[in-house]
Amino acid sequence: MKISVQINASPYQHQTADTAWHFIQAALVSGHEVYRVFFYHDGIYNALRDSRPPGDERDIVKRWSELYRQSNIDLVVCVSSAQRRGLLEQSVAKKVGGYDKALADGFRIAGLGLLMEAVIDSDRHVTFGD
Amino acid sequence: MKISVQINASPYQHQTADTAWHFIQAALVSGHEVYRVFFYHDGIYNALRDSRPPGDERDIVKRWSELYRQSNIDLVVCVSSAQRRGLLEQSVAKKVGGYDKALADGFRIAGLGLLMEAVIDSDRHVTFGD
Amino acid sequence: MKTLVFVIDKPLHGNVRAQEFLDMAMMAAAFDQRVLIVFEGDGAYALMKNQHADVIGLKNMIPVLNALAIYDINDVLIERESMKSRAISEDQLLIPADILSRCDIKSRMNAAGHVFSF
Amino acid sequence: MKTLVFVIDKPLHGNVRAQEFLDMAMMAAAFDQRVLIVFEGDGAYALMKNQHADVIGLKNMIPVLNALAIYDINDVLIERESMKSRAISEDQLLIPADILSRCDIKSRMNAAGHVFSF
Amino acid sequence: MLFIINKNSAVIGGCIAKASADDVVLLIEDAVFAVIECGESPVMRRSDNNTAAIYALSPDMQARGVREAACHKHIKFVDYTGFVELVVNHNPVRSIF
Amino acid sequence: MLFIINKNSAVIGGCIAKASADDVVLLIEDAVFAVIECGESPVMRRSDNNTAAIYALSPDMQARGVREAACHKHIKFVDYTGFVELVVNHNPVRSIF
Repeated sequence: MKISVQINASPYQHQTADTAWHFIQAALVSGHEVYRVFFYHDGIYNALRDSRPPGDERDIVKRWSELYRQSNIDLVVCVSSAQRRGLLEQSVAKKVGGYDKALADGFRIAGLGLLMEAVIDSDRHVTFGD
Repeated sequence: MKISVQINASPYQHQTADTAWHFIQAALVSGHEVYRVFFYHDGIYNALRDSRPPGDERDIVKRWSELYRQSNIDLVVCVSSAQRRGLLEQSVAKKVGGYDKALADGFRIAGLGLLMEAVIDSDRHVTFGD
Repeated sequence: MKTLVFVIDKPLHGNVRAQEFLDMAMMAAAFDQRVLIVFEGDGAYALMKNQHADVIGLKNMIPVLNALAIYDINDVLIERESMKSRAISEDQLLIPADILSRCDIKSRMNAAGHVFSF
Repeated sequence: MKTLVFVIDKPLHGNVRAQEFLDMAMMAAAFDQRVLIVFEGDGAYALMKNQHADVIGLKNMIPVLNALAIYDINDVLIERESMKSRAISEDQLLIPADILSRCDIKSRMNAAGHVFSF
Repeated sequence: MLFIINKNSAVIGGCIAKASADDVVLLIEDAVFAVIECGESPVMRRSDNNTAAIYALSPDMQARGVREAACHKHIKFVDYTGFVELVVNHNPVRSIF
Repeated sequence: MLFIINKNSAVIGGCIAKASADDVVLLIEDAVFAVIECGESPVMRRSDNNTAAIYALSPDMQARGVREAACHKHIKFVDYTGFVELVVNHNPVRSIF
């Protein structure tokens, strides 16, 4: 089955990112396709490259990057949610003198249309939030 | 009276930053001293310089910077909350190749000791959260 | 074409999350999906008249709610039981909405392709 | 020296907010303040034995709770009513805590210099 | 003690039940919905032997279209300046999220 | 319909009351506390003419020290793989925060 996932909350204030990650792993192991993970609202903070949790803790941002490396799952950060909250798309960052490497590896920034496309094309869409 | 404020939530997911800002304005107008505003937990996202909300909306990050310019209130971002979530202190950013201008004007990054100092030195400490 | 239900079960006020949630509904309409918006629980308060978000510098959601019709989103449902227990009468509603029972709303949702929440 | 109360009224699990909250309590102790930790409501669950946060890769809070005593934080209170309505018995508690009534806890808080919550 | 509550949940009822005569409960943000006189209101559960003052933040009421006329009779209203005064006049301050 | 609930609040009771025989309620994260057999449990309010299956996510129970033996008899338990199966076998999926 084709499953899409949406993440609405920041990585460390709630368990959201953990639950979603475990769910995705289980879906992959069960042979399903995870079509896209869409980061919306405060979920966009999951993509901040500069995140540096203490060494004895799980690194949520890095875990997403590894998920992309291993499974090539499309990790999309909503452009308008991101821009409002301080994560700029590379070309915009260059133009306004912001951080042009803000996005962690494996993520891409795009519009809400990609969420709709995922919802329409997938058999299931599961939202995780705070 | 000497009042300190603590902000525990991100700027746009909840009303937290708005309520705190109005409270601080009213405290200043009433002749009280706002000794320090301490940004903790997801509150650290209030200090992301690259935040670019649409033009017809309040700009929460800029509003904090203006508060500092106008009233010189000490705006302190907790170093460990910030580092975990992707906002690095300048010297650390330079060392690890991260964003060394991540912090918006008027904020400074420091340890939890400054929160304790504020609580001990102030007559009141008010926490705003999600 | 899928039927996509957007459930507003908490107040819309005081955060941009609500605004971003309605952006999703309008994007769904722009993708020619069948959009249903459901107000229930404390979400029913979102449809009350006399909201003045500008008083505290927040973005006024009323134009956004009014814009739903422009996007051809006319299926706006509100749960009768939620209105009743919150003392909200029909004449207090800001935009036209079908007042349906919990049971009827549940049936509509059961038939949907997906249910969004925030 | 102030008396600072740290109220844990929600579960400690699944987020670093809880961990950061206890960091504050330990910092307060390091600043030689009188620290009181209160567990009430669903926060009472935080003191239950047999927690295995590592099962889902979360940081284990048990060592942090055990570390409170090292920071000389020995005033740990838990509300009797919260334990009762949640069927938590004294022998299920992870660390030593004084079981007090809602009313007694309220009196202790009233006398505090500040009450922290998260 | 000053209780500051920002959500419309069962917590409000519990807090009012616990409050004593010299306590104050301030409802802000979405908690202001609790003061509307209706079946859902957790503010109803105030008993007579419990006389803690209950305040609602009026700018948050205006933002949400909550009219004073629709509220329980015993509710008092403050603006942000009144909020500051409540903080100044009460200690400790306990925020409940 | 599959309801996914992640908080231990009154919402759980309302949701179970609304659910019908072919619905499933899955309790995750802090919502797993609701399945403990005790006075606070919103899961108690299940009536006999309401037979929606209620599941709790067992890894979240283990993380919190909630033992199966302490739970209501009618609760079923799933791990993340079971969570995925519930999603696959039910449509629509509604998350409630």
